[in-house]
Amino acid sequence: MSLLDVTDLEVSFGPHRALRGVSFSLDKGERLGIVGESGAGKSMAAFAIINLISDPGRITGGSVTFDGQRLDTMATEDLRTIRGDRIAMIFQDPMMTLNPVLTIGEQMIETLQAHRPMGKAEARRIAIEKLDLVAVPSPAARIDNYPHELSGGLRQRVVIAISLLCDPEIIIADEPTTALDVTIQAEIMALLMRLCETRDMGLILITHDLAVVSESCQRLAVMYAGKIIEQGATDAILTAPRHPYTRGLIGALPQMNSRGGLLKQIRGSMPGIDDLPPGCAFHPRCDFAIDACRATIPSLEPVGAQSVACFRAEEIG
Amino acid sequence: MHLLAFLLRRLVQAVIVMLVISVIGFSIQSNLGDPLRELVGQSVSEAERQLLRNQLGLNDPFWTQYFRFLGNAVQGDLGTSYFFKKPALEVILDKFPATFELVLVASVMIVTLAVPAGIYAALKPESWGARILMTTSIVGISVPVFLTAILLISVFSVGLGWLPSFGRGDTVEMPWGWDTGLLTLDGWSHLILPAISLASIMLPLFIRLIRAEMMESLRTEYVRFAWAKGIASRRVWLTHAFRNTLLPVITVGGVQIGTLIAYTILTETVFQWPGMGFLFLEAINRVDTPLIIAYIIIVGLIFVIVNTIVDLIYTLVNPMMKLPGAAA
Amino acid sequence: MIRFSSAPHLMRGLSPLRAAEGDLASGVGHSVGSLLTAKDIAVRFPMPSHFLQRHKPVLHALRGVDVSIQKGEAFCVVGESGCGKTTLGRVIMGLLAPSTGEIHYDGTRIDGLDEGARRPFRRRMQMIFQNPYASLNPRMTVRQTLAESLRYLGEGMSRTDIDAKIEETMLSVGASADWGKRMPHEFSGGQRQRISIARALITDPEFIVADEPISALDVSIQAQVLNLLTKAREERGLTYFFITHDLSVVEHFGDRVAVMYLGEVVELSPVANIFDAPQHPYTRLLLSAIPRIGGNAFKAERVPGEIPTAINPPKGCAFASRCPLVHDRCRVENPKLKPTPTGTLAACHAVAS
Amino acid sequence: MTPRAFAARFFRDPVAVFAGLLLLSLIVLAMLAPFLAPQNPYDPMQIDIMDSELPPVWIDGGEDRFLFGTDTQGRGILSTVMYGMGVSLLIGLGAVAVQAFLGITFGMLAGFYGGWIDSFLMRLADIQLSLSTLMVAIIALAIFQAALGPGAYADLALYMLILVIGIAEWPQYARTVRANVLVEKKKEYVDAARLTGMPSSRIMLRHILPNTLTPLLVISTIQVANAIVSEAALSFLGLGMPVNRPSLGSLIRSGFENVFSGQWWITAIPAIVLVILILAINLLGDWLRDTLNPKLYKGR
Repeated sequence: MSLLDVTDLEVSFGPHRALRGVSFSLDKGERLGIVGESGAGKSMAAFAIINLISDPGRITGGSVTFDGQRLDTMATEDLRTIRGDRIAMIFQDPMMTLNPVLTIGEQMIETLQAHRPMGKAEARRIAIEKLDLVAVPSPAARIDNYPHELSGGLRQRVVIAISLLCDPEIIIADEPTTALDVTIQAEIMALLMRLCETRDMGLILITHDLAVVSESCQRLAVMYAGKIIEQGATDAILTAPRHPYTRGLIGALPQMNSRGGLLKQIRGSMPGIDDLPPGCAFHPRCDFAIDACRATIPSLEPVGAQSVACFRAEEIG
Repeated sequence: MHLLAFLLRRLVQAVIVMLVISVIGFSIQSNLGDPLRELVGQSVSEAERQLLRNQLGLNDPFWTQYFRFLGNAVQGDLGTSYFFKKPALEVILDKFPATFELVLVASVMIVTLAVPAGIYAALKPESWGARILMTTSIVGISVPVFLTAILLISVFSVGLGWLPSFGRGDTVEMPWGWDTGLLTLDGWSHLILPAISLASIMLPLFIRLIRAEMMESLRTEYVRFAWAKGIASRRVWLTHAFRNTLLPVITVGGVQIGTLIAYTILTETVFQWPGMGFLFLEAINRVDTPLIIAYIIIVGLIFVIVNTIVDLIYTLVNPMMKLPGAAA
Repeated sequence: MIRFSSAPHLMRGLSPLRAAEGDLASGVGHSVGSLLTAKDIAVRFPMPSHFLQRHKPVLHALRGVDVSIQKGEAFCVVGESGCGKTTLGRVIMGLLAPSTGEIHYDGTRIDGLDEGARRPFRRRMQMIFQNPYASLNPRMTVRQTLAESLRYLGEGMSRTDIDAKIEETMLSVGASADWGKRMPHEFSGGQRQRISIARALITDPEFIVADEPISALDVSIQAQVLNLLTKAREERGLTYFFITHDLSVVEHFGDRVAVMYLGEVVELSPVANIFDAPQHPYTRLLLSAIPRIGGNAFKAERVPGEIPTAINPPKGCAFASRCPLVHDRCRVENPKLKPTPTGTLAACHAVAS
Repeated sequence: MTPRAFAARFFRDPVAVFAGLLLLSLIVLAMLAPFLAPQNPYDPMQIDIMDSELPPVWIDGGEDRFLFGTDTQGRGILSTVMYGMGVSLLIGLGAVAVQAFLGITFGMLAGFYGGWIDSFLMRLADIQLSLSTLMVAIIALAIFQAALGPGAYADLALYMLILVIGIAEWPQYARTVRANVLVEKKKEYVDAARLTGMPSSRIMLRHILPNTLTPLLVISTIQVANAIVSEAALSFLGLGMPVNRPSLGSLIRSGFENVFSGQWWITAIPAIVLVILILAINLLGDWLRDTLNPKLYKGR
């Protein structure tokens, strides 16, 4: 039994399923990267954990169990004691994440007061302490700034500080560096890594960048069209991917190709949730597709060191 | 932005607007009606008229006459009402309390009803209450002010006989010659129908505006982040979502105050409410030029003051336009 | 490093006329083979201000950029948001007039040309944009979009000529013929980018400014589009001015690279050199920050540096506030691009020549 | 959205279909009034003072000839309302045409060229908006009426109303057009068009204008309703259409005194028709806004 267990999770928008049975788990202090292209459902999986899917999406199947409690069926009032306290989130764009009309202090203090009985002064002291922890310069002054008065990198540090306020057991980070420049990305990721390691925090990192996961997470799940198609230890998958899509993704990276020539590419593009092909959703783009792939959806099965949802995983490895 | 720069710019702008209005006012004066006729009647010979015109400066160049007009206006002299035979400014200002109280009560009604109704309709868009609110509000927007007024009169005054249909009722004299109807029961019974009809068109407008802005703000990332932080619903709705709807609502509200004052002319006409609007319409029918001009200038001044206040509030509420002092 | 004999700073002080004459007369001037030269380009935008402000804020998007692009090369410009790389591309294409400086194309000065005189250059120089969702007019069919370029730049092509050219170009970017009558919203991002490339190629240009053409696309689509650009280059002998923030794309695609920081070129070098021996501290920072499979970009703690803004930028070196090698001189004197031991150019006081 | 998808959504929404049918039938009734109305109420040969103040047919004393009764001069309310609705619609559409022409022109100029043209036009729009349409219109018409005298004014009232309401409301269009032009002109397809060397006038008309049309459709619908309301209010104040060619507003005004003496229908019938007309347009406007979800200008 892990700290967090997601089993066969399904999220639907009307008749269409954005998540088609997703399972993964996270142990205490473990870091899991969920990788996929836009529309693969990776953000949906992250938000479904704390049951925060925007309308009209609904969890229509499966379960989310955190520390023995079912989060998917939990009442909103009870969920509130988990969100921001034991499971914290970091969003993609720090400019949009922080409320423009509230100071950073107000947005931090309200979080503390929502979960701990404490006065404003004490909350403020803790908030400054956390800002200092994420290396925000002169935190005692910065705490009274409005978000627009900070640079993008500092804003994301503030968001991380907010997520740390109640010392959560898991941080879910939804593309935390996509909106940032590469030097700032390295700063933010280095900070996150250090925090997770020193505080034994679990991390679920949602990203489209395999290299970012390679540098930060022990385990990796690759998503395609609402399903996890390969899952396992990051190094194992990146050195010997078994699903043709994972292979394609890694192979398409410029660093994996010789200079100046053509990159290995995957043809076509990922189908939308409203026009999924029958069978394996990847088969129209797959060089290995056989008749079975066109008829039956392969399930995630252990193959070697990882789990793969492909009928030909054994041969491909 | 720098507060001083902001105020100075507003001041310059206000002066320009007032100058434009004064030019309009003066053009009306020099083209409408014949001041001589008002002064001496028809029986005076042409030679005497010319003499009088010269004495009054009516043959001077346009700009000379304008600056004389402007000089007088700045000193509060907007001419003498032909009908009341009193200074026009005095006549207008006598009626100011009635209009002010009508607008005040209507505005209070609008704010106290529109904010909770708008928030409710945004939070529970699928509920029956919200559907009824939205349906009534579109009907409300589609009924012109004067029809609401007529309807209220025919139901509550003519039909049921509960409330008076015209006038202001008993008033109480306050310091500085301010007559208030807010201190007597009779005053309130006269005020209630005009105030409802004045509020009737703005109320649905604001409910819909607040609802739309609130729904937009509920969809933002920062509201989602607030949920993810585990903040209580009340605080997410009011502090995170509603506070961000204030800026557009203040902006639109500022513009709508102008419309509200324009609608007083309609409301006051139907209810024969003794305010500035009713007086203005009478002045138009009597071609009482000094009174028309006085009204235009006073109303222009009110607009300028209200807009400056609205802009100032906007600047203070919006942290993006913060004044110097905090670290940048 | 023969190419670097064209180091643009050597051209300073020459009037554009004399420089051009020199090229023509000697035939072996430092601009041999250089297709496009940008000299000392600065772009400044006045920012909104109020009348009480004593120091009017000015945004310095470009602060004296010299680059010269050789015929047939893939010249990359790399840098983070706000460094001025897109502005430079727009200046080169004549979408934006530089505040100071000159642009020369194939020996002719082209900045400040009127539309009529610029038209021949418009045909030879084309552009591919970043955002596939904004770069196609949502109310025009693909055919209308493609035909428009030919109508204005095609010098009296007949309808059948235009149709044939459209079909030929669409095939060359891997688009099928029935795309022509469809509207942009019917296509995915990758497909739109193909159409965008077709629009750029349809006038048979020799020079293309590609402004982050793949950064809005998914990984698997990025490879498709990058391959398309590589093929087009091979088949048509194109010269690219390739703007990107992704050094790994530069490594794969580029011949030479200019690293930009806050409106200036801080390092100019062949691609291989920049990865093997980066000279400027900013280039080193950039390289160390790129995540790689099996890399360790996130291992070391990184302290946030003060990032200066392009509005009234500092007097000295713009990178001084983040630089590990900073010394007093950097804060007062802005370093110029100068040759480094590896033969490349870098703008840094700390890099010994 | 394609026209077909648009139509499909329209026919799936019962409120929209209802409002559309209602509006269509009212417009047809107004346009064909000379052929369909039981009498021409402004032809002295067709009215009889003896018929005056008859109640509607469903009330005792009503006559079959006059479905909705008659006014104080013996004119059938049904006929006056059909003719009056035509006048109201004419002014509403005319005023919106003037607004749209001025607003789109100024909005495009302000958005495309920016600089002092933009600052000047937008400050003007701000001031004019804050003074409110009705106030501007009342003052302007009051002055014209006083200057021309009631007789001469009556002849020109139709054009005056169209012009005054049209000019007073141009900022609504201008601000939305400008806001959208500012968004569109930054998009890369405009840069791509510039790279073909086409003249900027063509870029404005061929590329930018078509992409700002969606919000204009929504605004235009709501503005027609607003213009009709403004006209009715002005006529009600006696500053609008004269009694010999009344709009719905003038009809309501002329029957207003009779509310107190019991002949409610003289005011109530045109009032109900006015409300239904405006409601139908507003419902359609709402539906359009929800369906097309355009970027409308709001705030600053």
